[in-house]
Amino acid sequence: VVIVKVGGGKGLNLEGLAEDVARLDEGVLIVHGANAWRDELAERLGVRLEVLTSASGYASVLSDEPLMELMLMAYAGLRNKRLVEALLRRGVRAVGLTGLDGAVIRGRRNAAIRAREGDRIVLKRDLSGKPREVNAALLHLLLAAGYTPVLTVPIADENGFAVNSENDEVVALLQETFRARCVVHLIEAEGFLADRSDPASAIASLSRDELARLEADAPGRFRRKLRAILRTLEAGPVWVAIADGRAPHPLEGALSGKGTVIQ
Amino acid sequence: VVIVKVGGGKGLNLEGLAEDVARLDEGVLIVHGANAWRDELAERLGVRLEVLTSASGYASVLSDEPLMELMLMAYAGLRNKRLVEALLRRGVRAVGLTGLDGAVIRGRRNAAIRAREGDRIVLKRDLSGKPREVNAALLHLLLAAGYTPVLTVPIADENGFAVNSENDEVVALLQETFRARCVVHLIEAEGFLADRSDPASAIASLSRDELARLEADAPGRFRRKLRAILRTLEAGPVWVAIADGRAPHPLEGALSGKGTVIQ
Amino acid sequence: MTASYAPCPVCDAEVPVPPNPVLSELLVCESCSVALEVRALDPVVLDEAPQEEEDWGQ
Amino acid sequence: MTASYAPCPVCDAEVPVPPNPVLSELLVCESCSVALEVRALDPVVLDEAPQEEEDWGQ
Repeated sequence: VVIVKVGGGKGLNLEGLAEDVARLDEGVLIVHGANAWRDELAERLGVRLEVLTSASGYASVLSDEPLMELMLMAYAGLRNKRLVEALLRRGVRAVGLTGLDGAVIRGRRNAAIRAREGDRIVLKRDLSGKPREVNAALLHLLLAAGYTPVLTVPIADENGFAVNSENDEVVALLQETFRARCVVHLIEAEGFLADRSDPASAIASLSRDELARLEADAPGRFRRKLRAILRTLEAGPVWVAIADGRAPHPLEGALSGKGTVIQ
Repeated sequence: VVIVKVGGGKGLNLEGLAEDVARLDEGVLIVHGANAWRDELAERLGVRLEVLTSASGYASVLSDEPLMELMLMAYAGLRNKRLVEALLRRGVRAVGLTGLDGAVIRGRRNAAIRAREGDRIVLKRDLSGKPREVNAALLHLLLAAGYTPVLTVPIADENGFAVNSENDEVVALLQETFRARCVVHLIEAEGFLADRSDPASAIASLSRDELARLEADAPGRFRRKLRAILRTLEAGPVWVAIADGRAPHPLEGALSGKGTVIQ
Repeated sequence: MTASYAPCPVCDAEVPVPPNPVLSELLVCESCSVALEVRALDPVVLDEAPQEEEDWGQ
Repeated sequence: MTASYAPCPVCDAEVPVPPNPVLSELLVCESCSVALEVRALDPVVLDEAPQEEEDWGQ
């Protein structure tokens, strides 16, 4: 099995990815984001997204009701089904699922968020959570019958409510369950950039320790991604690639060693 | 198997339906609409929906790209996953699918739409189609493993493209494949209204011939629904109910004979 | 530009074709009033224009 | 209204509680500066306030 994480930016090449998946003769599990579509939709609908920086420096969007609606529309509706369509058009029978569907990704709702109410700060439990369990039986059932699962947030919390989560952590959880031979992260850069402002600074390879050091002082959002990739590596021997999701054949490129390889 | 069609209006009681499904000990296939959400979203986004009345008096919305986006967001994203969530919260492991997912509903793209270009009228093939084939293997796979499929548009056309279609026709097609013992249509009325402007005029029962006569002179959109129900009846002995989807226990009510029964 | 004509597939009447027609253009046969679609050019070939949802008519 | 206090669960210092506190209100212990949450009223019980994504910190 190959696990492919597709970033949520506008530049990701779904058509090329679909072609690569069609040519691959092993099982593929796809996880995708859609934050660019969510943000665009928020703007068009005049919904303000509140970005919080947690005490420990992690950035996240406050997952309140309006955000959940945007997420269902952008991730589970638009992006998920367009990826399923691109795959189906090339003969790949994809099945798009959120974590809610068949409770395929269950988790635990997060602790509270700090909210100002008058002159007080009150802790608010928002609708976000950590992925904890995979319904591996459903995924195996689909893979064995020749289907390609295409997963995205939301996930299901302990009471079956839809909660936001971090797709990269869903990938790490999937890896712990499926022990895929390789996990490919397709992003809008040629690989892990030594200097984030220099597009040509992609590093060819990284060891786990180097990655751990980089994670320690990476900025907010990106730090969470590196942390999740570290967790993927801990799950056992795996070949992780961070590669350019904008390339004509992003997955083939990644599998042939393009981008940053982490072992 | 019981097939349940849930209307796309705001008044439909998903929570009550979810409770009823949780208490039912037979397989359930759910098909749902979301036109009220689609229209609301269109308004909020300033997208104008073009309603066409075909030569033969059937009303339909022009299925162009903007409409498809709205449909993915409102049907496949919002409504589908909220229904899946309501079911999961009551222990029912629902799996939300559009016709694209696993090509579960395939069809043939519709003929052309008349479009004005300069001083000419040119036929435009829009993105709508008729459901023709069900991937029964996938649905049986899920039902046998204890999952409840929750289906909605779009469907897949012959080339794997997402196309709009009529959910009631998807129900008729499913009935031809699954021969469910009963098909329940949950709408925002107490049943088939003898006088559409009188909410208390629900008819207790209708024969097939009476339904055929009513279909002949029903107005646009509603005529298509009656036509699809007729097709359901042609698929073999079945008990069809048109019942109130706003009731506290809409499905239980329908199965106990509330609303209009058609045999 | 001599006006050009094409036969109506339903009633065989000579249907006037406007200058530089385009594929899928919609014409109407004046004698039997059926809606026609330009399916080919040079020469122009006409066919009955499909209804929007033709099988829902009956 | 005499000012009320509640023990800090971390360093046991007396933490001043503002008038008519609300459940889940966030307070800070001045002596050990840990963030505290009001978990109960009458009497006020304080507990360490959960981090937003506490396990992401380390």
